[in-house]
Amino acid sequence: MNMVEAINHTLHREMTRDERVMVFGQDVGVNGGVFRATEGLLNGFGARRVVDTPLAEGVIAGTAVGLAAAGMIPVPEIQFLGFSYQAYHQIAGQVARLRYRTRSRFDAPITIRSPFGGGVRTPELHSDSLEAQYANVPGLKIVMPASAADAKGLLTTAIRDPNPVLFLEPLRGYRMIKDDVPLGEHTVPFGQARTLGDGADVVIIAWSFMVELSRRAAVRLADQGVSARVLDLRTLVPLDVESIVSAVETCGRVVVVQEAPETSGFSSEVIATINDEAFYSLEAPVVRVSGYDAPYPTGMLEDYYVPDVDRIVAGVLKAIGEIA
Amino acid sequence: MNMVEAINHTLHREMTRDERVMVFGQDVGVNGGVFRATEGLLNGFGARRVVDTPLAEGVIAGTAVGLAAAGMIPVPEIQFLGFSYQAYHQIAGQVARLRYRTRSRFDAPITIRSPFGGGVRTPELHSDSLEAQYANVPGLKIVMPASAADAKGLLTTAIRDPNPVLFLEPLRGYRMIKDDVPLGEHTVPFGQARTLGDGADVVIIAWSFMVELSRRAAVRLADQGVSARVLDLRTLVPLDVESIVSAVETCGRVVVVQEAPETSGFSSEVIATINDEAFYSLEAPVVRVSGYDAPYPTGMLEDYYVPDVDRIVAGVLKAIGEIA
Amino acid sequence: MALVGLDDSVVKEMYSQMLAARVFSQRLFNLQRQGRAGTNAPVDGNEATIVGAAFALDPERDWVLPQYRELVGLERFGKDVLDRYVLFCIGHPDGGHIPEPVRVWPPQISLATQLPHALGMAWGLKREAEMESRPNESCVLAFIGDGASSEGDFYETGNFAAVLDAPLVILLVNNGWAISTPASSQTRAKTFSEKAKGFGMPGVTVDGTDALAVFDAVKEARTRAIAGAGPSLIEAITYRLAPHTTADDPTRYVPPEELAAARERDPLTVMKSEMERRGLWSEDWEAATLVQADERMEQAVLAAEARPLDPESLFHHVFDELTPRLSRQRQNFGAGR
Amino acid sequence: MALVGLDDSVVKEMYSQMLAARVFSQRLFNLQRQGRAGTNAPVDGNEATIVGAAFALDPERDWVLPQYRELVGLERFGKDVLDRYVLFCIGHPDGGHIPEPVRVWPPQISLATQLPHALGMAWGLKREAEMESRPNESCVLAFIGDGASSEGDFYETGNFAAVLDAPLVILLVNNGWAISTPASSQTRAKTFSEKAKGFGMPGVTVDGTDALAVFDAVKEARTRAIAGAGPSLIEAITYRLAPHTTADDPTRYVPPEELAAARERDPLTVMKSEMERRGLWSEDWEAATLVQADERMEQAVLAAEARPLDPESLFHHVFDELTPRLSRQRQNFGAGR
Ligand SMILES: Cc1ncc(C[n+]2csc(CCOP(=O)(O)OP(=O)(O)O)c2C)c(N)n1
Ligand SMILES: Cc1ncc(C[n+]2csc(CCOP(=O)(O)OP(=O)(O)O)c2C)c(N)n1
Ligand SMILES: [Mg+2]
Ligand SMILES: [Mg+2]
Repeated sequence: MNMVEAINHTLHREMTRDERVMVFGQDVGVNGGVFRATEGLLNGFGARRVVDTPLAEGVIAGTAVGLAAAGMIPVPEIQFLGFSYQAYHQIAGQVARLRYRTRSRFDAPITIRSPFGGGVRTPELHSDSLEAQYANVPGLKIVMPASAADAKGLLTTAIRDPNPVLFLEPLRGYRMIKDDVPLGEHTVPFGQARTLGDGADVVIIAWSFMVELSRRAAVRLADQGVSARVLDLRTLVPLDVESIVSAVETCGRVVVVQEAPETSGFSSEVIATINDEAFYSLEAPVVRVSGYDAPYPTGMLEDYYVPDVDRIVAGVLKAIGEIA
Repeated sequence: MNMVEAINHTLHREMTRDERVMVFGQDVGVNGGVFRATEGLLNGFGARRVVDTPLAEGVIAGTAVGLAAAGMIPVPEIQFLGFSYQAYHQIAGQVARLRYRTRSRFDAPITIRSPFGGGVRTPELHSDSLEAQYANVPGLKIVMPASAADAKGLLTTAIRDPNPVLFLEPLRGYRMIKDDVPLGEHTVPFGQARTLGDGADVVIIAWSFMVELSRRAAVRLADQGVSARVLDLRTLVPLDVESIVSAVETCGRVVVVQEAPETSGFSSEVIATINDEAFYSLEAPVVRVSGYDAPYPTGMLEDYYVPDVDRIVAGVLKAIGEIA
Repeated sequence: MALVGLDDSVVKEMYSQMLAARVFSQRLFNLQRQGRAGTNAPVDGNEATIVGAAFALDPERDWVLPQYRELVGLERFGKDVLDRYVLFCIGHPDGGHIPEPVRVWPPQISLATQLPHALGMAWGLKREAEMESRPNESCVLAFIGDGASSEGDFYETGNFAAVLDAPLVILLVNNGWAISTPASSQTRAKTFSEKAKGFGMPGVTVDGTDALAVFDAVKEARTRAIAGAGPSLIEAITYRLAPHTTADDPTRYVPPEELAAARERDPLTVMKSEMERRGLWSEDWEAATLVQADERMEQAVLAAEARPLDPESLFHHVFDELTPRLSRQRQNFGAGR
Repeated sequence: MALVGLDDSVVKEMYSQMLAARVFSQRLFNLQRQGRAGTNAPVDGNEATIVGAAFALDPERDWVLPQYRELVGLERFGKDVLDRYVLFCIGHPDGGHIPEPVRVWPPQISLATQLPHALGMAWGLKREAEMESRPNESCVLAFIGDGASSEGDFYETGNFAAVLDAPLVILLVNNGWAISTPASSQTRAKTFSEKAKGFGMPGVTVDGTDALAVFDAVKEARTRAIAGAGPSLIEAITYRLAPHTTADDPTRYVPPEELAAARERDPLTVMKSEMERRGLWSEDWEAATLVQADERMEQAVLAAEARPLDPESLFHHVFDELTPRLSRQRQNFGAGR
């Protein structure tokens, strides 16, 4: 199953499991979502639970707050993460605080799904990786699966979580990422990173589609005699500090990969966390491989912008001291 | 002069200097701003250049884009930084990109002023430190003065800069921070940090009001025989990497102080930068002193939340290995 | 004064709650002056609108989402509303927690953001009724100011609410000002209720100093909402008789003549006339009512000030459970002090 | 068909630009299919609205802020509009740069965000005239879709524009759809132009398949704007005759009867009738016009494809000068490849 199929399958399952689950957003109904993530839901669950909304992200996110307070389980979709900007006051200012400001009178079992990320030649604001623009917002969990099986397991956990979750889906991975997805009950807990490989020279820490590129980089590096493992964070909040520490202890050398611009990206938090918790295990500075501090560019430039296998490999070689 | 007076004085000067400068926002006219930062401007420059807008942050920030394109120099005010959330789609998505998306056809000499920060018992979203939520947005400069003289020097530079600047003013510093402000022409370049003291045991890196607290911590530490210097970053973007590196090289021990929640705050970027550029000069992990990963609390809890001199001192003692 | 067939006892109760609201509000203003409370926003001028609306609703079925000026007038929804609001004003975190079963939300500071929440609740209540195969009997009423109506959230909500036929009542309190900005600089619409046309919902403007007029309008909107006929927008015209908040100095911008004229239409005076017309008013009764309100408030303040504060609660309510990072932060909490 | 005293030559020119717009758009659609262009949004159905509006404006004084479907119809504002739009569609960064002195902005992808920009420009033009002590002679026209009108930016702009008496014309193109969402699910307002009432500005609905009707409405709004009498909202009713974009499959949601009926009112057919009525149309002339358009487009495409690309330009235009960090990034650029 590819990732978008896994997401669709999970939405079907969770809507079947609990009739309080509601899916709404732009084009999620008749059209089944612009990427078909919500395909078949309208037929399966009817127009009262699967709702095509007007074109206004603020009120899409904002109604989720009220629906949650009324006992529903809202799973709104923001068509592209770049347009979550229009809902930022509701997501960062309200969704994330519903529980806090009401001192837990209201649960906030809200899962906001949204695709993001480059590699598919979209117009502006369709490709931007904005996780760091949410990571400093207290009260939001941030989930970024890298495999189809995880997409299912983590989305299931997200929908059942009584806290707000930003569930970010890599556009490029929707069809490109394919793996075995358990068909029955399958949940993946938040805050548990996933290790790919057992390389011990270097750990490449990544999330979402960058995990796939890091995996490919590890394969290429193996040919060059460098044994790298990949740590897929899966969730940025909560963060699996233990797995990070143990990978740093094992490898001593670290590369962090993100698609987002470098400055104040989530990589910086990973590095700060390593500084806090595993400083003395570092044999060399952590190497950052990131997008540049420029807005996500137009199609013809994007391959120059988004980190690719070459840049990750170069980052690793730098981390292990093989290039300056 | 205190800080809000310095800002008011600067706005008067810059509006006198260039008739393209326009000030607008909520209550900036007749009322002179809720903190009197724009006092007297309406009388001095008239209702065509000093405009009380309707209550809508999105269009306040958004019109700045069009005004800039039409050749004006907009200096909008967002009444409290927490309400810049309502304008996030315009600030992060449009203001920051005007030059980029038009390939410099249009300059964007926009300075968005906004107060923020705790310590004055305000209701929710009035006190939040949101600089990290802008720092990952390419195309924005972020300026956070810590003294009245710098407020003048940096605001002057901001208004004359052909790029968009987020100019963040510490609420608590408006009246509490007082120092000598040069009355004539006075500019402070962006990207040049300011060093307070010449302590060599540890450097405390901070910005905005946390500089004042760090200074007090340094005084207290001096009594305890610890010689600390304070590095006031002044601008987060552009960042003065050189001064950071040189302070780290000198001191070997570092504390970074921020008011914002810990996770993915700008401190993390400072630490990542030190990791990149001065790793081998570090004698111990950098210590973070931050707000907690909770929304800014109500008045009775805020003293427990915002870093204070005690916590900074404790951070320094930890950095130099005197406490675990 | 609207001619509604309200019982004398109800009118009397409404008036006493309006009086009480004024008392509560002025006490809070003074508390701030004494340094015992933080910035707060007095109700003066809006009493008829709030109490009139509250009486048109069913506190056991309907929900109210305030802006921030209304909590002192919602006594009808439960004692907790005021008690928690006092906590809110003194900066106690429990001020945000209005306990079950009271169907009122805490004050909203980020203007207009409560409207999408109100719509979501209205939508959710309707959905709940559907799930339980019963007719919906609840509506949601959200307050919003003239100033806040300029925010995108107001419009996005109005538009979507109509599309959903949601059981929502938007009560726009036009008190003439948004801090220093007069309503005339806020919009060029003929009335604020004209904005309903752009949503495709009914919009009316009523005299917000007349509790019975507001009562009528809200009652009608509620009936419509519950019948499944969709949302309504009601503009209640009042005047802000006090400063915007304890932090404001309206002498900088409010024309004194205007304020003086507005005082003639003080909602308390308007309602007092109705009381007199009905032969319900007496000086003794009013004095006793004021004393009662004062005592009620005194108790609320003392209880609030005596309420224990748990600094570690800083970490609770972020999520249902502490994340490992929050645990670590809580562990180190107080280490430096 | 509106009865305006337009010269035959103008009508002919309008029709030929409408024909050309359709040609350009279909070529871009095909280019995407051939993998030579990225996702793009065909114009089919909107030609009369765009060209009608363009002819009512003064390309040397007025500005146009498009949504994203309009660039192929703005030839009147300068050759660069199309040339840059082709670059935009093939993903070349220079597509965002429409050079001086052309008074058209590049496409806006983040829906409705162009409206505050348009208002700011209108405000700025007015201010510039004041600074130069001359009457303002410019207006700004912004396009927006029926779907995008649900965004807060639309409403916030309309409201503020009226307050400012800004020389702004909002041209709302109601083509019946926002991707798969029909206009009837977008709002319950009787018409989209009703929304003007909430702003306190004039609102009209016109037949957007009739270039002359649109011309008239925009002309009137422009006159008003320049006279200092404030902004206007014009709703032009069209129908989306093509998929939303090259990435869309409308057969999933568009009722075929509806589409068939709309084809009867294809703006090209409508204008062709007017041409015939005036005795201006001939098969040869149309064929020649189409060939010309095709050649024009061919050149634009070849030029675009031949345009050099500077990967390092990635770092330019973030600021007027590189920050030290951008310099460092540019230095390391390409190091790994
Ligand atoms: C989104 C947002 N912007 C700005 C503010 C600051 N502010 C607080 S109250 C106020 C005026 C509100 O006016 P109105 O809505 O008319 O309500 P009133 O105070 O008159 O009851 C402003 C600008 C805020 N709280 N929230
Ligand atoms: C803020 C924002 N939200 C969502 C989208 C995704 N999107 C692109 S076009 C579109 C529909 C636009 O409909 P309309 O405004 O009617 O214009 P039309 O395409 O019909 O010309 C949507 C939802 C977007 N580009 N921007
Ligand atoms: Mg008001
Ligand atoms: Mg449309």
